[in-house]
Amino acid sequence: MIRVQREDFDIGRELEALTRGKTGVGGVACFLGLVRDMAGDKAVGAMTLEHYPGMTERELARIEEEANRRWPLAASLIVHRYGRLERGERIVLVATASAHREAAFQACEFLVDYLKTKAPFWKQEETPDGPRWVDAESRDDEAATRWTTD
Amino acid sequence: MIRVQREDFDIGRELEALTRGKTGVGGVACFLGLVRDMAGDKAVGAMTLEHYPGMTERELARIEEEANRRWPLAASLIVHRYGRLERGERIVLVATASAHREAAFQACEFLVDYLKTKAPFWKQEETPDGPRWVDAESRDDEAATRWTTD
Amino acid sequence: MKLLYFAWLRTKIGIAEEVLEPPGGVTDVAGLVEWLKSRGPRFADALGNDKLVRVAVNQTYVDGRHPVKPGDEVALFPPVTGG
Amino acid sequence: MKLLYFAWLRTKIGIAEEVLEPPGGVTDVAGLVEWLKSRGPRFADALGNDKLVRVAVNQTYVDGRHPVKPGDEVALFPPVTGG
Repeated sequence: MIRVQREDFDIGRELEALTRGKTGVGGVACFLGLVRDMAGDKAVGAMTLEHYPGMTERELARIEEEANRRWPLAASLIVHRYGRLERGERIVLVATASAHREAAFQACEFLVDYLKTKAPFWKQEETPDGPRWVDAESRDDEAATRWTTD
Repeated sequence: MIRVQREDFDIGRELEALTRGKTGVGGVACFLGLVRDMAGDKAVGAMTLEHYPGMTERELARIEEEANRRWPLAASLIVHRYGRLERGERIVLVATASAHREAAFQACEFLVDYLKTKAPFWKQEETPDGPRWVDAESRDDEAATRWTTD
Repeated sequence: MKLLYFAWLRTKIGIAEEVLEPPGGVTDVAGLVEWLKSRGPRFADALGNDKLVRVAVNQTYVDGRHPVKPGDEVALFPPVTGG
Repeated sequence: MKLLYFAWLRTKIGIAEEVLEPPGGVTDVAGLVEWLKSRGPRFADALGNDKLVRVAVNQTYVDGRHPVKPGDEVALFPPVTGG
């Protein structure tokens, strides 16, 4: 399941809903992304996440389908927020449930790597020098390429 | 931080406590282990987790220290339950917080692999044929060996 | 054709969204970007570095050879930074 | 010396914990396990397969050559299955 929303989320409730009734699930891997206070050497006060409504959902759904094709998942979830977020706030939750932990961990990392390189979100940070668009990190692209098989 | 307890835990609260005030944290990787309903081909009703009080805490603390030596973690947490658990119930939570997700994911997998091969817990399942001690999976040992550098 | 600009492409160009029909000679994404750059210094500046421009046609990533036609939704944006 | 047995080692032997002093010839873990096996069929059965017996002395994993002495807490248990 994927969700793009302005509101915060409750991780406990999300994971409970994800695994409820799915008693074949032995392990859930998850990733929680938070607003960091340092970007490079600049202190960050808060940030605003812009996104491309419509395409964001399509990309996340496509990435999730791909993960489910590659690994035997009982359930998966991506919740990504947009709008203005203070430092320390939750940005994204990715969770994958499987009978065994290896599949859950791999699928979770795959989802995080891909959403960081493909999902149309952009961060603008509030710094002491004014707003600043975050540069894409080339190592995110590198992280995503490890999943390419050809 | 490590905790060995009979009571359930609230993942949202645990992760919030883990990252509170640590605004340099960009990513938290976590693993949630649940009681599966199938072990091999046997339906499992519930299970009882036996442990070795004292040594369990020592081993978990040792494993956690090792993870913190290997990766730049802002915080880490292992909560492991013991006693009788129904299927679907939470058994273990492992969480690692870091400025970057790669360290968080790797440390989390390391902790899970090691606690599955080193922490003195034993599962006894309730099956239709009576109680049955779970056999150790050799692939857990294999998973743990990938972290050995020599 | 509906054009959408995001993030610093949007702030550099100064427009979030516009509806227009490019000249008949514009048949693919590369041609569209070249034509947009000719529309003024803000466009030229924002779209000057090919490596930093991603294009989606009808909400799907495409490369420069992808055709564009009337009625398409074409989005231009920098490399993404979510997650 | 305090001896602890866990999981199916405990259920096979039928004791969770006992305090005793092995004979003077028992100086290391391997010797202790051999002597325990000689104490009866339940011990022999539970400890019969070396590969399935883990030993901790004073709550730290050790191998067969590790010394044992009066006052030690020695735990014997099968491979762990937590997590």
